[in-house]
Parts: sequence; C-alpha cells; structure tokens
Amino acid sequence: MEHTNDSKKEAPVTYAEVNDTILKMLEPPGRGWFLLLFTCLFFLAIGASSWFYQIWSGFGESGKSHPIGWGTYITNFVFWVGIAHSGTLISAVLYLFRAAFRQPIYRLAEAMTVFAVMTAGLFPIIHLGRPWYALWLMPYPNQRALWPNFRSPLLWDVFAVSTYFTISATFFFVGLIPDIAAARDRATTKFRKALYGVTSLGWRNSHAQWKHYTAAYLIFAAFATPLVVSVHSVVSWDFAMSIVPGWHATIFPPYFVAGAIFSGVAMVVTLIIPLRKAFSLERLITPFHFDAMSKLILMTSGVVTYSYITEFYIAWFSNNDFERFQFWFRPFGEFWMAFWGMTFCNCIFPQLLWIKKLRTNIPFLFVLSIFINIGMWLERFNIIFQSLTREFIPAAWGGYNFSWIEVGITVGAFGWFGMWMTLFIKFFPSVAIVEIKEILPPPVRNEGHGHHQIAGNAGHH
Amino acid sequence: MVTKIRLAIVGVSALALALAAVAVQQATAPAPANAQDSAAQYPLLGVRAGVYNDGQAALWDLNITDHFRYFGPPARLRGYSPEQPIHFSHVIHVQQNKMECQYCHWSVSKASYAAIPEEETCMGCHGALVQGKSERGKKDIQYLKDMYAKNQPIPWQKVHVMPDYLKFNHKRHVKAGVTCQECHGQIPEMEQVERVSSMKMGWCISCHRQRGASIDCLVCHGHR
Amino acid sequence: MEGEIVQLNASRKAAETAGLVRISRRRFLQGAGATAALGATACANPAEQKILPNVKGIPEMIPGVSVWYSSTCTECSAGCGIRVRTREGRAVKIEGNPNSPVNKGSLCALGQSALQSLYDPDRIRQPLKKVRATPTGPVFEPVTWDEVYGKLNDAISKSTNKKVILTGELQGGYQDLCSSLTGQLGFQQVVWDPTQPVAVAKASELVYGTYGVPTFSLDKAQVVVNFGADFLETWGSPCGYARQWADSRRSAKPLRFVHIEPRLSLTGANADLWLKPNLGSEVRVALFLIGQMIERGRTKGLSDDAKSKLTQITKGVTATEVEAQTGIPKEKLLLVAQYLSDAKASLVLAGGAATATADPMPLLVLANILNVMLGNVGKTVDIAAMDKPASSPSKVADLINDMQNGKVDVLITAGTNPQFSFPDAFGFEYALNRVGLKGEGTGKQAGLVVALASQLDETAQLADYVLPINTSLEDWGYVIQPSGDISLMQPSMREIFDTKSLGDVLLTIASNAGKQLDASPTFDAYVKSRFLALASAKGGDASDTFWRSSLEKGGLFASTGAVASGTPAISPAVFSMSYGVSVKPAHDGDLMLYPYPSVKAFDGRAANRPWMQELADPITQAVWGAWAEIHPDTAKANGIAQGDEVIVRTDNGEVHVPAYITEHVHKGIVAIPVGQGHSAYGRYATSTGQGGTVCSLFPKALAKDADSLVASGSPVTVLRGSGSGGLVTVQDFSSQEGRELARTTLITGAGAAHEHGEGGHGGEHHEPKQMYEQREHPVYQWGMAVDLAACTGCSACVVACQAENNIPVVGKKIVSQGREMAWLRIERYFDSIPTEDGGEELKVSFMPMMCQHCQNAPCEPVCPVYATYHNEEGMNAMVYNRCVGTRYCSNNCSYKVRRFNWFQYEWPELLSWQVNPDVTQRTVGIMEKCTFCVQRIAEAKDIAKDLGRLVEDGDITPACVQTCPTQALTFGDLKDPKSRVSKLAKHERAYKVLDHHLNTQPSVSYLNDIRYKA
Amino acid sequence: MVESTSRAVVGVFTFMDDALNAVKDVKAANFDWRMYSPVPRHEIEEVTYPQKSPVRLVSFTCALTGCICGWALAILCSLDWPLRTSAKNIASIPAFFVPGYEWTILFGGLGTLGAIFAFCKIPSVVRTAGYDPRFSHDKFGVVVACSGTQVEDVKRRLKAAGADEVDVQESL
Repeated sequence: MEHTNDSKKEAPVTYAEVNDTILKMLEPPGRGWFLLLFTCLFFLAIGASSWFYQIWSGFGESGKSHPIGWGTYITNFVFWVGIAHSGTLISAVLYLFRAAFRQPIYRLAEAMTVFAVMTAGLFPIIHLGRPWYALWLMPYPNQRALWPNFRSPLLWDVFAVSTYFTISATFFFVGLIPDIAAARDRATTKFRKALYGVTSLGWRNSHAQWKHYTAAYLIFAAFATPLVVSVHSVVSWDFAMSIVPGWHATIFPPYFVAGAIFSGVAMVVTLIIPLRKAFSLERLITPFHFDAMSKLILMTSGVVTYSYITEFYIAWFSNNDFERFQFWFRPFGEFWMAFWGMTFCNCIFPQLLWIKKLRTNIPFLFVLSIFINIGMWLERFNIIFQSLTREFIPAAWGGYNFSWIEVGITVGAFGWFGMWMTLFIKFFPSVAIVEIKEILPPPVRNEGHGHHQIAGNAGHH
Repeated sequence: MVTKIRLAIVGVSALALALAAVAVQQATAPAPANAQDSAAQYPLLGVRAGVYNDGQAALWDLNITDHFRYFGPPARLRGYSPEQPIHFSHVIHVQQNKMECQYCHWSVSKASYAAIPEEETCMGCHGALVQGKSERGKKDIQYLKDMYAKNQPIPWQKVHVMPDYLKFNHKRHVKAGVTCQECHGQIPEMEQVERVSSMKMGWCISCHRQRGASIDCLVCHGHR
Repeated sequence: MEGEIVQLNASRKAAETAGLVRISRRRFLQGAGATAALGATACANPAEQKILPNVKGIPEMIPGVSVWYSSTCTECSAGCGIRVRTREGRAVKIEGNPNSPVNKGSLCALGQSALQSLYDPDRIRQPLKKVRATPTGPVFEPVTWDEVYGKLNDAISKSTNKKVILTGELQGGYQDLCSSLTGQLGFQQVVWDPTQPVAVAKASELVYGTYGVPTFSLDKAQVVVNFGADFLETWGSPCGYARQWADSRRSAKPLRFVHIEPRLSLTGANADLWLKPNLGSEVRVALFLIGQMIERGRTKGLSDDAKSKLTQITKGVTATEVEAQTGIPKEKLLLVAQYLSDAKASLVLAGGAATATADPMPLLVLANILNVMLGNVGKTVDIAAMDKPASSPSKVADLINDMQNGKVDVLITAGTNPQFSFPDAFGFEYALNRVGLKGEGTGKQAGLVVALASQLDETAQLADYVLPINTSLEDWGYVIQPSGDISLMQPSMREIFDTKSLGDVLLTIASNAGKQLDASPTFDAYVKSRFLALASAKGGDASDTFWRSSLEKGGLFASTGAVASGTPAISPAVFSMSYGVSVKPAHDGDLMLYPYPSVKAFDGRAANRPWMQELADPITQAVWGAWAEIHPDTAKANGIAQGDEVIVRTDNGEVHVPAYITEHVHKGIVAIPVGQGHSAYGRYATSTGQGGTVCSLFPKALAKDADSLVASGSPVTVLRGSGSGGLVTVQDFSSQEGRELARTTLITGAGAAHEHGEGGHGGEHHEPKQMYEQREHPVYQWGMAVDLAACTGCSACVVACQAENNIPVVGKKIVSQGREMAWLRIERYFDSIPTEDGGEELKVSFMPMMCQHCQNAPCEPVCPVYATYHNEEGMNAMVYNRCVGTRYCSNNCSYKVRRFNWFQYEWPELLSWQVNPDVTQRTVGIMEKCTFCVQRIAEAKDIAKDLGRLVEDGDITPACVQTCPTQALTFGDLKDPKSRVSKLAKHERAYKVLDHHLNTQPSVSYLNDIRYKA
Repeated sequence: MVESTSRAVVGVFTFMDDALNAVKDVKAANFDWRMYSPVPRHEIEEVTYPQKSPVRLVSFTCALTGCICGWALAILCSLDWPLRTSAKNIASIPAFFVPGYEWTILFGGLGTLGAIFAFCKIPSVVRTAGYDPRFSHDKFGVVVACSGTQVEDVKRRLKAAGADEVDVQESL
C-alpha cells in the first residue's frame, strides 16, 4: 500500500481524471494506428496465403518430415498458449492474491490472453494433415456412431484449449462490460454509440448489478486460476504422456506453467511499453508496475532455469541411455545453437534484473522482453524438435527441412494476433477504468471516515 | 425469486446425479470381451435416436463435412438413379420372367464383387431368341449385339458408388444370408435401378450391430 | 522434377472420392477394353463411375478374385520360377513360384520389379521409324508392322554382306529360334550380356574341363571362401544361393564364410570375416592357400603330377610376402587356411567385380584348383550342371570392327543394350552408323538397323526402325536350367500395346524371307511343341493335360538337387600361367576403378523402374542414381566431402556422381555401381542426375586369356566437381549407439559353443509386470518372427511390400527430405565384434524393420480419433479414412515405422495399372504403415470360412514373408502354440526390439544374428 | 414495482457518503429506490445490498453438473464403441480426469455468466429511469420512485443529503 501512496504523486487522483485519461485512448485513430493495422493485415495475408498454399499443395510444404512429425506449428501453438497464460494469471490469480500492481495492466494482459488463445487455437488445425476433418476431434453425435478417443492427450487439448478460450473470453468480456458502459456514456459518434450500446448490454452501474457482478467476478477468478494451471499442464501432457526421450518427463506440467507465466509476462511488457508511450499512460502505468513485473520475470526465470537443470539431472540420474543421449545432444549436438540461444535468453539474460535500476529501465525491459519471447519460442522448439530428431532407432534419426511456408504462417500468426490487439486498443478501453477507479479513494465529504475505509479495500470484500 | 433458483438448482442437480449414476453403472459394468458383445449394450442413451434407420444424417447431425461431401455429388446419395446405356428393366427380367438374381450377377456368392454380367450372358437369350417388343427394346438389343460384335464392353453407369477406402465383400454377406433386397431394395420392381439405401457408415453399422456381426474397423476399412 | 512421381495438385477431396484422378480398381477391365475404359474416366461428375463388364466370360476369371499364372523370371540368368497375380486381366504382383527348385517361392527385388517393366510408362507402344536425329535425341514416328517387315525383308534379300543379330542372353525358346534363324537366313548371332560371368566359365574349362559356370551347393559346405562373387545379390543364382546360405547359417552347424574383396559388398557384409585385399592381389591369397593346403596335406583331389607342379608354383609364397602384396594381415591368411584345411567340405568361389580385371584367369583358376584339391567337386561344386553363358565381348568387338568397315548390311538387335553397357571406347555408336556402308567415302547408307526392344533404350535410339516386343510377362517361352529342369513362361496378360513376341517376330522375318524356322506357325505353338518334345525325354507325355498341368506348375521340375559327381580335367595350360599380382597401380596412392552391379540397378535394366530407383541400397542406403564409394583418405586428399559431386575420370571418359565416403572400400579403389546414368531408356532412368555411364570409363581392351571386358582396375583420377552431387540416403547414422537393436550371437568352433554377443539378452524372456490387464485375443493373434541370422539385407521384402501395398514412390527430392514411404526398411548398422585374439572385426547388421504391432503400442492411445487402435487379432490397426493427420502416432512410435502422406502421390498412367485392388490407396495428409498385409489375412480368413475351418499355420504369408529368399521372415498365429512363429518367438535367440526398455510388447520377434568369432 | 403514473426523482451526488446517506434516508422512508455508482464499493454494498449474492450457488451447481457431464461424456462415448488402444482400459479413469476437470470449469464459468445475465438483468434494451451518463464517470446517483404527490418530499430528502442536483422524470 505504501507503493500506491508513493506513486500517487503521478497517478490520476479523481474518477473523472481516470475516465478521461483512459477514454482518450479511444479517440479517432491516427496515421500510426492505421499503419500498424495494415502491417498486421499484411502479415495475416502472408500467413493465410501460406496456409492455403500448404493445403492446396500438400502438407509437405511445411518442413516436417520423418521422424519429425511436429515442428514449428506445434512450437507456435505452445508458444501462444504460453503467452495466453499470463493474462489470466494477472487478472485472476493476482486478483485473488490482491497484488497491488495488477490493475493498470490486467486488461491488456487479458486481451492478450484471448487473442493469443485465438492464435494458438489455429495451430492444431493448421498442423493437421487433413484440416478439413478437424471437426472429428469434437465429441458430437454423428451418423458414423464414432466418438473421439478420450485417452488421447490431443483430445485433452481440445477440451483444455476450448475451455480456456471460452472462460478467458468470458472473463475478459465480463470485466469489460462496465468499462464499455463508461465509454458508451462518453461516446460521441453514432458508430461508437451503437457499438458500445450493444456491447455494454445495457449495463447501468446500479447497486444490485454491482453486487452480483462483483460476486461473479470473484467466482470467475476462482475458476480461472485452476484453469491457468490445468491448461498448460494439459498442453505439457501432449509431450509428457508420450514415450519420446526428452518429452517423457513428470516435471513437464509445472515446468510448462512456469514457462508460460514467464513468457506471458514478457509479452505483456513487450506490448505495454509501446502502448504506454503511444497513449501517454505514464501516469497510470508507473515504474512501480514495471518493477513488480520485473520481479515476476526474475522469479519465473529462476523456476524455468531450475526446470532445465532438473531435466538434465534426471536424465543423468535415471541412467536411461536414451534420455542421457538426448540431453547430451541438445547442448552439444547438431542443433546446439537453439539450446544455447534458449539458455541465454531465458536463464542468463534475465539475471540482470537483480540490478534494481534495470528493473525500471524501460528500454532495457523492452529489449529483455523480446529476448525472452525468442528464448521461450526456442525452448518449445528445443523440446519438440530436438527430441524428435534423436529417438530410439538411430537408423530413423533425421533432420528438418525448414520452409518458407512455415515462416509465412508464423508471421501470419503475429499478424492475426496483432490485428486483434490493434483493433482492440482503439475500440475498447485497454486499461480497466472501473478497477483503476476502485483503487482510488472515493470522493467523500467526511475524509477521515472514507480514507479509513479505502485502506482496507484495494479489492472487493 | 429465490425459490425459483432453488428449484432450478435441485432440477439440474438431479439431472447431473442421474447422469452420474448411468456413468458409474457403465463404468463398473464388465467390459465386453470382444466387440461383438457390445451390440447388446447398445444403445446406451439413444444417442443415435435422431439418425434415420438408413443412416442418412439427421438434421442435428453436425457432421458438416459429410453434408458438404455427401450432398454434393449425387452419385453418393440415396436416390441416385443414373440413366444406363441400355434401358435394362429388372421388371421384365426378374419380375415377369422370374430370373434369379444370381443368374446374371453370378459372382456375388463367389467374390467380393457383384459383377455385371458378361455380354455373352445377355446374348444367350438376345442373340437369336429375344429381339424385343418395344421400339426402344429393339434398339437396345441391337446396341447390345453391335457391342458384342465389336468385342466392346457396355459402359454401364455404376449405381452404388463406394469410396475406395471401403472394401465391401458381397460373398460374405450373401453367405451370411443377407438378401439382395435388404441393401439394394426392390430391384425387381425397378425399371431403372436406383440407390435406395444411403449406404453410409451408420447404416452399415446399425445392421452389423443388430446382427452381432463384427464392428472391427478393419472388417470394412482394411481390405476387400 | 521431371521423372519423379510428384504430388498432384488436384483437389484432394476429388482425389479422395476416387474415380476422377484414379483409374478405378472396381472397373472390370478386359484387356481389349482397357483403352476404352481409360477414355471413359473423364466424367463430369467426380463421383460417377462406370462398370465395364467382360464381353465374353473367361472361365478362370471371377471379378474380384485373383488369377495366378506361373511363369519364369528372365531378369537374370538364374531362371527363377514366378507366379504372376492378375486381377481382372491386369498383372498386379510377381511372386516366386514355390514349385521351382531354383528359388522355392522366393524372388529377389529385381525379379519383382519386372512388373514395372511391363507397365513402364515409357514403353514403346507401336513400331517406330526414325525420321531424323536432333541434338536432344532422335525423332521417331509410328509406322506399321508390315512396313518394317517389308523393309527388313528387302534388306535381307538385297544383302550382300554380313547380316547380324545382336542379342542378349536369350532363354530357351528364343535361343533355339534364333539359332534356326542364323542357320536358315545366314544371320550371324552375336550375344552381349554384361552380367554373364564368362571368365568364370572359361576358368571352369581350364580346370574342370567344361566351359560353363558350375552349380554350387553352399548348404553342403562347412567353410566358404569367396573371392568377390556376390552370390547373395547379383552373381549366379542369388535367390537359390541365398537360400542355401541361410539354411546352413541357421542349422546346428552353420557354414563359416570368409569374403575377400576390396569393397564391402552385400555378400561381404554377411561374411564372418571380410578381408580387404589390394585389388588384383587376390590371386596371391589363393596361391598362398594352395601352398598351405599342400603343406597341410589337403591334396586328395589332385593327381601327383598336378600336386608336384603346384608345389613348384607355390614354392616361396610365404605369409609375410603375401601380407605385403595384399595388405591382409598374415594371421588372417593363416586363419583362412586353417578354416579350409579343417573343413570336411568347403567351397571356394571367385567372381564378380574382383575378377573383371585385365587378367582375371589366374585367380579364377586357382579358386577352381582349390575346390579340386579340397575334394569339393562332386560335393559342393556340380560340374555336371553347368550354366553356359554365350555372351562374348570379343565377338561384339569383332562385330564393331565389321560394322566400321562396312561389312555388315543388316543388324537386328534384340534384348541387349550395348550402346549403354559396352565400353564406349570400342565405338559402338560410330560403327553402328556405318552399317551397310558400301566402301569408304560414298556416304550412302544402304544397310538397315532394326531394334527389337520394349523400351527405347540407347541402342534402340540408334536404330532405323524399332519394333516393340513383348515384355517377359506378356510372352511365352521356356527356360532350360543347368539341372535339366524346364521352366515355362506364359503371358500373364494380353499385350497392352501393339507389341509382339520376339519369337513371333523372328518367325515372321523368316517366313517373309520364304523360310520356315519351325513347323509351328506361332511362337506359343512353338513353345508348346518344343516343351512337349523336351519333356518327353524326361518322362512327360505329350497330352494336353500334361501341358496344362505343367503350365500351372510352371514347368517340369524333376531334378533332385543332388550334386552330380564329376571328374575334373585340369588343363596343362594352368601350370604355365603367371600368378603374380594381376593389376597394380602405377604409383602408390593411385586409384583404380571398381565398378560393380548393385541389387538396385543390376546392369542397368532396372534403371527405369521407380521401385528399384527408390529402393535403398543395402550397404550405402542411397536411393535414386549411383554414387562413387571413396575411402576417407582419398576423399581427404582430394578435398571431397560426403555427397559432393565428384568427377571420376579415366583415359576413356568421365562420370559425374556423388561421393559416398566410407571406410568399407579399399583405399586404392573407387567403387561405382553400374547401371545408372542412362541417356535414354525412360523418365526415371534419365533423371537420376548422373553424368555419364560407368562403362564409358572402361578401356578398349579385353581381358588376358578370357573373353571378358576389363572393368575393374583401370587407373582413375577423382576430382571434386561443382556443388552437391545429389546423394540421398535414407539412413544417415550407422551406429547402434549400443542400443542392442540388432543383436548377435557369437559362436566359436563348429557352432558348438554358443556365446552371446553384444546383444547379450538373446533368449532371455522377461515378463515385466503389466500395469494394465493384457488384452485377450479370442481367436487369433498375429505375429511375425525375423531371423537376423538368415537376413542378408537383399531388400526383396522391401520391394514386395511396396508392390503389394500400393506404396507410392516419391522421387529423389522428397526422399531427400526424409519422406520416403517404404513401410518396411532394412536398417543397416556397422558395429564391431571381438575376435578370438582380442581384436575387433567389422560386423554389419541388417535389420528388417516394419510395424511391430505392439501389444502396448505407444501410437494407439495418442490418436485423438481412433484412426489407429488395437484389434482383436493383436494387430495395430490403421484406418486411413479416419486419420486427420496429427502425426502424433508417428512421433510416439519408438520404431519410427509410420509414414505420412506429405503430398498426394499418383502413379503416371500405365504404372497405375499395377495397383493392388485390395489395398486402399492413401490420400494426402494421412498416416500409413505396415498392416501385416491385412488384405491377405482377410483373404485367408475368407477362404477358411468357406471351408468351414479356422486359418491354419501357413495359410497367410504377407508379401515380405512370401518373397524372402532366405525365409528370414515367418508369419503366423502366436496364439497357436504349434505354429512356426510361436516356436520361433520362444527360440533361444529370440528377443524383441526395445521391449526391455519400453515394454511395448511387440508382436514381432527378432532372432539374434549368428557370427563366428574370427 | 412502481406504478405507471409514478415519477422518478434522480439525485446526482459528487460524494459517495452523501449518496449513501440519501439511500439510508429513502430506504427508511420505504421508498422504492436504486443507486448508481461509477465503481462498486464495499461501503455501498453494506448499505444497499447486505445479503449474499445467489451467483455463487448457480456457479457451484453448474460446475458440479459440468464435472459429472465431462466424466459421463468421456466414459459413455468410450463405451459406446469400445475400441482398445494399447492395453489401456476402455473406460480409462485417469485419462478422463481431464474432460471432467475442464468441463467443471467450463460449465461453472458459463453458468456464472448466465447468472450475471440473469441477476443483473442484462442484456437489457429498456431505457433505465433516472440513469445519467455521469454515473459511469464520476457521479453517484440515487433514483427514487414515487407518486406525483411525494416528489417534493423526495427532492427535499435528496437535497438534504447533499445532492448536487435533483431531477424529476416522468415515470420509470
């Protein structure tokens, strides 16, 4: 709470100020925004055309081969699911833990979550040999009387990712409703009035609405928290449930969850720094918030590093030749660059955050967050690709044929994600209005009484 | 208000508990020793209640790809009745002249294929004896003779077009006592043969289940 | 990407609805109706299909039921019996004929690939006339048979000079007809077949007294010492010899096998001891062995005179001296001598590339003498049953000379391709263009060159007219075996195109010229009458019933397999030969050429068969095209890296091939497989990227004392070319990494004391505690056993699998991406095994790897849509049409035997006729794998059900099991304790790959390989 | 709740405690009232809605249903066409934990959403009486429904509590 008081000097102090500052972001877009949007659309077009070409010509246009059945697409899938994690973490877990730094960043993190899941969800379909039969993974009644195999980790993925998307989108939307109502009430153009009028669902800020809303919000947070843990655990079981040396590991669920938080927070930093600059949100998003996020990055980096070390230790300790070979191969084999790149980005570089000054050094944090994103992508690539290249039968060891189609689709994913983000920041409040207002002292005539009340009530209840 | 909510809660809980009971009962029931036995257990919840008997997709069947595929090419649909190069009437041959199915389609009990008869078989009667009564009949028989003389096969249109990955064995079905009509309908009453069954997988499976035939995938999808 | 079967960019949905892109399997084709049927496929509605019934009933043909025709394989001179499976009038598979004593039901890769010669999309479809030559090749236009016959008749009647018919090694019927032709029309017959071991035949004449290649009985020998004869791959009768070898290796007293050759051939890879001598110095080893045998008193088979003369010759040949000359350690030399002198029955073989040098006779003669002195003649060497090759390079050289001098008016070529396989240095092309020249300088060509060929190969391209002849699967014929057995050939389907039998063409040529070669008007009648005449001498009768039953059986097989005794008559010339090192590099470090026929391309005839191009060479694992095997030292000296393009150059020419750097060739040689680098012959043969043929490197010379070419030993230089040579191998890692995948039982002495090798676990049956209740199998549980002691790595099973299961051939580029489709692969590992004296010897392991049908299959539970599951018969079932293509199963397969359809693969027209109608053709985006030939299981069950019984042991033979020359594979019901496979699964050598690590419980058991400790 | 002839008196407050005082006042006088605030606050809830929200019960029921449905779906679908994979049981309880778990959350979450919709009466297309855009900005509002005769009384009460302005609207 002291921090809150410290940063108060810069932070807006009245409800009106908060409202104005945030809704200012929704003002008609400038040239820069359109440039960004068209860049995203361009990337998306590259991705879409790459995918169509891949379907038209054959799945061989991607770089997979025998024995590497999974490659960039599943790497992208895990990467985006990982990104998606921090949003719900920040909005739900930190909400339950009453972390003081979450309010200005959580909306953006949540948006990132929803759009990242939307991106991630594409990849299991893109990576199918016959994507037009993707529906067969759903348990729907059909004349063939056939159901999917509930024992398959891929089906668990279907459940986990679809649930995660539904719940995080719902959570996100529910959080948005009062803010949209606020935007509706300040909207000037016809289009915006209509847009917000419809999307705010007729929200009126009445006392009964608030009562049920806050109760439900807490429950959402309670649902979302185990969901965060479960989704990436399930994703990690795609690997851990197999027998591939390098995949078959019990440490995977916590390791993946920690990695997901790590990459997600980094992605939040990557997104929020330019946003803060572009919309002059310095008063809302302060060094205090960056310091907190840096600490979170530092901690998860530690967990991830620990997981890496454990993997090696277990490979040695298990006395399993195949595991040992795999974990010798990763740092010293043909694809050592991917391993050491990952180690640098995820384990070594973030250690600089022990230096207090760097934790609030915005340019440094931006660069670091990019590196972490790359490092986490490499981590998934290492796990997926390196393990598959060296399995049990040396005669069937192989390599990868990296193709431009994969690059195109990967770029397209960023375009897709960026497109939604870009649209979102211009059309909906990307900083939570109500929650920021909540941490402010309410305007009261009787100061003493009011202030006492606020001190114990950063959140609800 | 609150009572309504309570009622709803009780209702939903009751439904959930009922489901749970079924699930537990099913889970604890001994697993079938082999797939054939599972026919007795079926259907559990009437999950295919909306599927018509002949396996044509019900409206609530969400199988979109099937809808696209099977409502696309008419040759894959019930009711497909292509025009044949010869207006061969099963009414005349089977109904009126009492010919046995296997007189012409002799290979059904010998092989997986139910062959179209050789032209030689047709010529047995039409070579010298039967020359046709109607104008069209005469023309068709002349066409047959011409083709036979030229040693060329008649390009019949296939009525029951099946995908390549389905390997259907006529012999086994005929030997198991499945009559021709069960799948092909009342052919003797058809002037022009029509596909009367959807011949989709659900249609096959329902019969296999009813009769206790194997529902191992490889029975139909591995080989002929 | 011309020449490759590439993905078809059509709509895959349309492809899947089958009927638009494909030639429908369900169409009932009649031979005559075939072309009409093809025209009818282009319907407007993609799902519409037509049914074309037979016009007339064919008694043996039931639509949907296979008809098998017995015939004889003419791919090499071994004369294996074959059975051709036909469906609705189309040949779809070739298998070995179990009645044939030569191959006993097995068939090598080459023999099976003959189907792709029948369906060669580049086959000649009608008679052709050359209209002009262009820089990119000659242009032909179709003509009628009569036109060509007329021209030919004209030329024959007007001919004033020599008329020559240049043929390949012709089998029975054709050869007899050809002999009549030469007799009656004044033709001279010249035979050219590069695969014939003519020098071996000559050496037999010198030592055994008869010209010809004896028949060997490896199974009766205790020790086999082999100087380069690749009897397990291309030499002699590979199927038969491999069977004998394997039978002995699996017996209680396995034969001990020493292979002496500068290059590790497939045969050498199966040896207990492979010795790597300097090329040309093998003769010194043989001489040393003779000296040792004399010393050890093993001279029973020699006359005193011969013995004393040999004593004289071997005098002073010491182990030390021979070690210096050959590079083989003297301990090993003495060891080999020990083996030979200890064995009661042995066999010494010499042949192959090692004897294709300029002076091959001394080695061949000494090998024969060793057989004589060790008393092997009549025991393991049958000199009564001789295969007498007629091929004669000297006569071809004479013919070239005659043609050059304008002494030949008419040249007919049939079944041979000298332009490709005869050394360029002799100038065949130049000479051929001078056929019929009346003196120098006139420039007027009056002569005529007619090629009788099925494919437009290099020689046919030079001809004025090309007459398309039937392939062996469309033709009649008979083959007389050395044993006296007569194997029959009959057409398995009608001619696809306007082609005729070679026999009929010869008969017509003669009758046009007013001569009658035989009383029979047609070749089929001729074959029948000749066969009945020949058979009557062997107890057959002349009835039609006998003819029909013989046709059904595949011929008249009466031989007992016993080795006839014979008395060798050693020619005195032998004792005056020079037995020095036959070829030597001019300088130390110089390289010599070492061309060899491979199981992939043989002499080049298989080069246009995609199955054979995509088949991985068992030793190098390379596909599509040839390569140059270079020792690492040579590579280092020339700055060559693996896969680089190298230019191999002699005085006569150069070839551009990719380098394959391996320690398993002698430092002094560059080994290149022959048969690749075609400039014509078809889309696949010409698209391998190799520049030049190996034969263009040979000198214009014939071997000393022998009527054979000089192929090996020419001095060569090796230069690094530009860029990548396009080497594509399907296995890049050769070490087992100690993972005990292919295991070996080491034995010592005469097979008495068994000692477990590196495998160690052989025979150990651990039953780990199972987490889940194991599945019960109500009726059957299919399983397989693979005996590594019998597997030679010949890859016949790979092609059989490819043929049976419609496995696509994907082309070099796609294989280079690691996307080959073979369900069954032969893994090859180089390991070392300890020797008695504490050293190490190379151990090459071949391991057929197919789906293991694990009971605890890792692939099954990960599939989200049940496209793969476990069925009640213990099989790991794969439902193609349910697969959505997640590839998780492949990731999780510990054996990596699942293959993914990365593209939509289609066969071009005609090759598409070979598809097995019983097997689904897979579409893009789905997984596929070995099914244990589920269609054959279904067929067997179907038949058994009709008979009212269960399937019995031996009813089912998957394609790989059926074709295996050594019966290394066994299939059957594991639930039946009496089945062969159950017994093998409990064999003391049995183990399951990776099972002790992963508890996958495979249904496939492997049996340890057996090696003698050297 | 309010007669059609009734009026709505809207008090706009700058200060939260003033608004709450007004609520207390009209509540005590048994008026039908509603309060608008830009943020939810503990203090407001204590005054305006001291009971517990029923949302939690709905969420719990739905979550329980989801849990059962998830398990049941997995088990019943597997038993419907029993296909063995590897040696695993047809009804593989450990594997089915995931669908059960995920559907618990899915149903619970959707149920909660439904509960919000139901209890907050959204989506709503009806204009809400007395609502003022400022209430989502920085002002607090108290709306009191009353008959025409009571308007003055209510106005007085609101003003007394400290309302910045008081409007009277025709009907709710």
